[in-house]
Amino acid sequence: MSDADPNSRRNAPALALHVPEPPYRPGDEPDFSSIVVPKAGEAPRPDTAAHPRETFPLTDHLVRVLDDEGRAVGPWDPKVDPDTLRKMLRDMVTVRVFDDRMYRAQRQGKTSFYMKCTGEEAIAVATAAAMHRDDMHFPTYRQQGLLVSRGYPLVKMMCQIYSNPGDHMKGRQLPIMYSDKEHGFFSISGNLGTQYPQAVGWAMASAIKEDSRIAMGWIGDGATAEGDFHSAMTFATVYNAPVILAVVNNQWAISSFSGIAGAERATFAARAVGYGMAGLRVDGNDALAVYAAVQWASERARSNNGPTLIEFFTYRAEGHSTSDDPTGYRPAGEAQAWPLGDPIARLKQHLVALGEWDDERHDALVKEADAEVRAAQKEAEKLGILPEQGRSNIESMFDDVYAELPWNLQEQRAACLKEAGHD
Amino acid sequence: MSDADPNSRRNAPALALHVPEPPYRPGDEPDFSSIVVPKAGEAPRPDTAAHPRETFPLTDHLVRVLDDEGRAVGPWDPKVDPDTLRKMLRDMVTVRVFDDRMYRAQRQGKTSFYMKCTGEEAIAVATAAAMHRDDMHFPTYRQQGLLVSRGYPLVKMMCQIYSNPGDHMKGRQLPIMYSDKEHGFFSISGNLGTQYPQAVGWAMASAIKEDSRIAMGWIGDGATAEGDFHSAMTFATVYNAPVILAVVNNQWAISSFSGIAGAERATFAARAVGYGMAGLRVDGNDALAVYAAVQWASERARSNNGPTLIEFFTYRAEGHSTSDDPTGYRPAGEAQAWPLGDPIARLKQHLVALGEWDDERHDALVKEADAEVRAAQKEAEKLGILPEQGRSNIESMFDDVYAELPWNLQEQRAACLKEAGHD
Amino acid sequence: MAVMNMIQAINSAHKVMMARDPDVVVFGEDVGYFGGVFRATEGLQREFGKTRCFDAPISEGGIVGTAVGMAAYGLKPVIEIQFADYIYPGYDQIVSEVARMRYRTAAEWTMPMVIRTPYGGGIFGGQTHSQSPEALFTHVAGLKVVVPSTPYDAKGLLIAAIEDPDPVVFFEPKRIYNGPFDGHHDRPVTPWAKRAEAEVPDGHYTVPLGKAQVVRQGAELTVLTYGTMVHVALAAVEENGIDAEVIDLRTLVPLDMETIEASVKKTGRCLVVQEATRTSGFASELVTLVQERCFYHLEAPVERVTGWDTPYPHAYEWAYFPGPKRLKFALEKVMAD
Amino acid sequence: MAVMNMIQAINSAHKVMMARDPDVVVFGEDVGYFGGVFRATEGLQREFGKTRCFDAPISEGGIVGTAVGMAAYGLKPVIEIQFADYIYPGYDQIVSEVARMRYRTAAEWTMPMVIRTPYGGGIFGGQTHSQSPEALFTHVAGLKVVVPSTPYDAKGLLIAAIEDPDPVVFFEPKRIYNGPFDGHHDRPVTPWAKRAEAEVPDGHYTVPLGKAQVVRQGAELTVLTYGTMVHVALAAVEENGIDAEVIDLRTLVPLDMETIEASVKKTGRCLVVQEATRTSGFASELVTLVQERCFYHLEAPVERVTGWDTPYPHAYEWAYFPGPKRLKFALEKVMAD
Ligand SMILES: Cc1ncc(C[n+]2csc(CCOP(=O)(O)OP(=O)(O)O)c2C)c(N)n1
Ligand SMILES: Cc1ncc(C[n+]2csc(CCOP(=O)(O)OP(=O)(O)O)c2C)c(N)n1
Ligand SMILES: [Mg+2]
Ligand SMILES: [Mg+2]
Repeated sequence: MSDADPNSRRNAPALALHVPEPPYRPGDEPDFSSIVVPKAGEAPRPDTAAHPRETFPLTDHLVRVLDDEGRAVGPWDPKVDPDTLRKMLRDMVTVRVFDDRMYRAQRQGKTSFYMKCTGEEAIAVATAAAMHRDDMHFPTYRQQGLLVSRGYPLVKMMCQIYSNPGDHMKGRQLPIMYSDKEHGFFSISGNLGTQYPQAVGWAMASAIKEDSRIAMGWIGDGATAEGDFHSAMTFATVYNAPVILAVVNNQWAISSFSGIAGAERATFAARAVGYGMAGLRVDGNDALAVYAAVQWASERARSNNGPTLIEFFTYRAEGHSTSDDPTGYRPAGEAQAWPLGDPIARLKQHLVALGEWDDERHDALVKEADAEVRAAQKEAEKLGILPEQGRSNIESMFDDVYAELPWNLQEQRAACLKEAGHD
Repeated sequence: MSDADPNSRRNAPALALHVPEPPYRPGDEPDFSSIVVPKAGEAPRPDTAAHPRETFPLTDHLVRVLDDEGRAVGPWDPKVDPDTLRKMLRDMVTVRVFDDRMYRAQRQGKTSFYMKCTGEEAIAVATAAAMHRDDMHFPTYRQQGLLVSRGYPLVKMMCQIYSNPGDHMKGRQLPIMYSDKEHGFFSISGNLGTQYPQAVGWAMASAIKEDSRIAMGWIGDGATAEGDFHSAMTFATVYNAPVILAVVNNQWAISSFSGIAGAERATFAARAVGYGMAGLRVDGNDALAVYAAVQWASERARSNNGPTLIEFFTYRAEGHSTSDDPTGYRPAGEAQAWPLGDPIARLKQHLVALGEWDDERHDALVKEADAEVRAAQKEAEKLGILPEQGRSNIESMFDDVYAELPWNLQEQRAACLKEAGHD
Repeated sequence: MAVMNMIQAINSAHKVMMARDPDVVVFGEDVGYFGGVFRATEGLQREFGKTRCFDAPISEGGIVGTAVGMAAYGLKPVIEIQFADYIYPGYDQIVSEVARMRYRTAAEWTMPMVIRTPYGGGIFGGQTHSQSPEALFTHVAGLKVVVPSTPYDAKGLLIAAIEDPDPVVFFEPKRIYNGPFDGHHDRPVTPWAKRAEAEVPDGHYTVPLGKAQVVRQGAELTVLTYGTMVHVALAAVEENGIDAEVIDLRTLVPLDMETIEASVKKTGRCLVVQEATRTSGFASELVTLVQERCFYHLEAPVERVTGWDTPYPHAYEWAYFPGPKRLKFALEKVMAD
Repeated sequence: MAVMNMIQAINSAHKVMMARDPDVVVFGEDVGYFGGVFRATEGLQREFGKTRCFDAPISEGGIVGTAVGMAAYGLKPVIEIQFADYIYPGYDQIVSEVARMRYRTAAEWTMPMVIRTPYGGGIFGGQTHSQSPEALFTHVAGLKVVVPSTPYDAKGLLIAAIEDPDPVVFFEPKRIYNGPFDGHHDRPVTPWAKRAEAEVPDGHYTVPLGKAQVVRQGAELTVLTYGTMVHVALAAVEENGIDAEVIDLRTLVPLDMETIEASVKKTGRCLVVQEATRTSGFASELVTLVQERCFYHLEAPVERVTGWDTPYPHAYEWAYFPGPKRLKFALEKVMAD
């Protein structure tokens, strides 16, 4: 059979397709005790101008700052002041409360769809804290924490979710597909992955203009399989773009575990190695580690030392969205069994350990956040919930396809208004 | 400006876009003396069942077997018997002669287009020698050596180039877009990169069927930037597909040097590291190194030990195609200045060193090959050259869009024949 | 014979074909253990094993690209693109490879595969869960394009598509997975169970590709449509008391021109109904063909009812969707002209 | 004023706009140092520097995707897709992002960019250097689609496209880069230099988007076409001695319906000519619009001349291409009907 050796295949086994399978399925008892979690403080911190090569060991490691007692340890400790820490904690709590309220609102029929980021709150919140206010984000649907941290009004978020007249996107986008230029938050796309090369393009533009603002692109573990991931990595390294590329590895993509995206063979951070880009793998439930890594990558990008790929290792604690019931494909208790803990509890523990926080203040914070979210919800609902939308201002539906309304849309608008009885 | 520190940007430099530029442009004197070429025999050879990790140092190295004196040295020496070596040499010479004749035929107006693989002959020829006859290739337009090595009739290749009645694809494809199932050569696509995930899919199918045949996908350095490259790498690692993925890095993609595809930052072989796939970087002008690497990867794939990415480092010695004049973007003497030499000369030197070859026999071989190619050309031209095609058998144009001719194509066929005066 | 909704019918088609033909493999995002976000592939992995039905990475290009390789090997891949709105990353492989493989190799390599994908609106899915991109495929020579409108047809057409030697893009009207839809979004949904088209044989049968079905006989007007809009059109015709002949095209490519021509020549009037964006939709091809071939039988211009030339607007779903009012006005116009 | 062929005119448009607007950046495969495989961007890098005009990796998806980010930043990217046949890997970014950005964000983010790409056959380029995929873009709301047919228009339209606030897909008829083409492939090629349309101002001017041009006045018949086929159609009309009005659409979206309607209502007959594959081509939209809006003025069915419903076959280029004979038969038919 071989050109070289006709018999060389005699002893070859039958080929076999390997189909990755998560360790636990519904009915199993999840046990993550075999997962090796590197100790906090262990990872070295290269200079931000270091050759990418120096970061490669870190793509197979886990940058962690908070130890089991909530102390910040090791070279990655960003030494954040207590006020900033408290703001981060507050933002994270707000995000969680917000998610709970809005999830409920969807269940009450007030909107069509919602997606939580439960368990992942540290990632967006600490990132926002570590970056500049005018840096630009190209997010996915699980970075609501960026908006909250940057002070985007909760009412506006809710108006978007309700597609009501307070939604500056005129009800055109699915709930939670936020966009706000002012807050450096690019329009979320329903198509996975597209934002990744866009972030690189924005950063390239900033470099072309000799600006000093950098960009950050976000993607999920599952979506790294899209071709856009590769475009982004390629363009970012070729042009040395001032960009941070984040992979939020929450280990699930709807019902598919991260092995289906390649996680059995390499970490997502390791992808950086193949392109010669700096890479970091970070405990995503450790707000200080997130802060430190983003600060490192920002400094690197801002000094023309190149892009960084950061994998935030975390766990999607709840269902994919309101359309999903995860008990159909994974054990119910997995989130609890997962070793890296709850990011809010961990940051709280740290502040308490610092003597800058206590249970009482925490309870008060939760109550405040709850009150704030409820107040916002009340205000947003004054402007209407989704089932009431789509009947007035119908002519707006034809705006913004183009800057000017062409004849066909003019005619269609007239027809549509006639249909609606408005002519 | 920063959420954390409003002054942290004061000392930041202006951002700058890096646009890669090759070291030499027309008018420059190319000087590659600074390129470090690892010594032949230096690279270690891991077990074919080794963990991918063991191969990672090899992605930044260069597997070389033939030393400057033409001796085969080191652990990668595949110990190929002299008859096989002579066949390889013969095939490589045939490819070069074939390329020259067909290039000339295009210049003579006998066809519309041609692409040479000058300087890259060892890659396809030694690969074919190292693999099994029934393994499947998903090639690009520079692997004509696979067909020659597998004994595909030169006349048939030429008939394809002339789009004449001897072309089993009925003149439908651009010249050199060969296809032959019988010879394990998948239809070449004009769209770069598409074949790469296809090779993985074929290998997955072979694994699903518990077959023992493996697949090999081919891509150029420039085309690695396409999303399909990433799809292939992802699917191959996720399913542990029995596939070899080759990158022929001839350092140019039409007028763009490999830096535009990312080569300033990492080797193409290094991409493998990011996916946790085995990777090798190989002297593509060293037929024995190519043979050894492909043999290694085949054995690995065939034993369910997983896919391998192989970068063949070589140099595109001539223009991209008959439509291209490279003196517009690179110095004329670059091919000669490039350090890895001519693959034919190197294999010849090796055979001579072994006492298995001499100048006389070599001259005879070249003459034979030339005669064979000329004879084939004569025969092919008996069936016609391109400018004579497209006038008869016009109705065939409507076949094979579907298995059966739908009514619209029936009508169009009739109209077309009427137009052509055949009704 | 069983009563099935459209998802169950599609699931059954997979089971029948996987049992009959060991070369049929099924993959796509979330289709394995979980059985797909719409549950169309439920139970397949359990029944046929992980190498016959499995999850794929989120890479539509990779899914189609590897399917090409599998078809080249000799398998018959049946792949799911989770929403038609997400088919574009796979568009190059579909257009440049799948569609042209038989032609460019003069049938040396063929691409028997089915690309299933839920399409269409009416589910408050916003811009990226509502699109009807069929026209982007009808323009591509080498592809067959199928759109069922009932459980019975869905199963029979899907089996025919899997058995077909050519690649088929199989658009599933997700709005009517669970029950037909008359376009009155404010009325309660009727499940398929009440309908004759939900009587689906358990075993193998086919509904041939390329054959339309006259779903309502009529003399005054011909309505050409497919997918979800078949039901909306049928309801509109009844509500407006028009003696219309309604044709469910079922296959867009190759088109059943014979049935269309016969009907339009009989009625002398024609209305084409699509859910998709208006300009350059498949309706335009239908209007063109009808006016080319039935011009001298036409008593009025052929009318189009379509979605508007805007992206799908979340909150304005029912102002966008071509519903009862749009149909009513169009029916009146074409009858009055 | 200078004499330019179409490539020179396109090159000049780039230079004018890069000089006027520092936000215009140009990138694509081989467009930098080398100036593009068709030389449309020659000299731009030398004149405006490497950060204003540069080579891109071979990744059409990455080219469009990064252009989206640049437009979001505030630049005006003018990108080249080397051949229209290779636009598909960028199709998702174009359809899902570029086209819908203004709409989905209610104009918070806009996408002023131009995607230039050579299209069309007649150059023995085989299946992947000959396609005319414009209809795959006319169906996508939010995109403008432009096809010039002369050096003067190419420059003026390209400048207008770069200045336009919306994204424009700019299809360049590569067969007529160097000279017009009457469809008689066996006759010598005439260079642009002999033609008035090659008189091109050196500086800034625009040809407005959305405006067709009546390139030949006539009373008996209206021919609607664009790109290469304008010249083939003009020649055919002359050769067959028909008093036809020939309209060069120039912009397909938004379409100049006014000019079209006025002409068809005047002549009462209409022929639509496209190079692309027949089914679901842009010609279908044109036929549909004409029959919808001019039905009672039509004395005969609107005819289509198109490429066939096959991939582009290398050796059978001239049997595929809609040339003089196909036009002659169609002209005769529509005049006889
Ligand atoms: C191109 C595309 N394909 C498929 C989908 C459907 N889809 C939406 S979210 C999702 C899973 C994404 O997983 P991951 O990237 O890990 O992000 P996560 O939801 O975990 O944050 C899928 C498959 C989509 N939106 N876009
Ligand atoms: C999708 C796609 N984009 C662009 C092209 C045009 N093109 C043909 S060959 C080529 C360069 C390819 O370079 P490389 O991959 O290095 O292969 P090489 O020619 O050096 O063997 C380009 C850009 C194409 N054929 N397909
Ligand atoms: Mg995830
Ligand atoms: Mg190359």
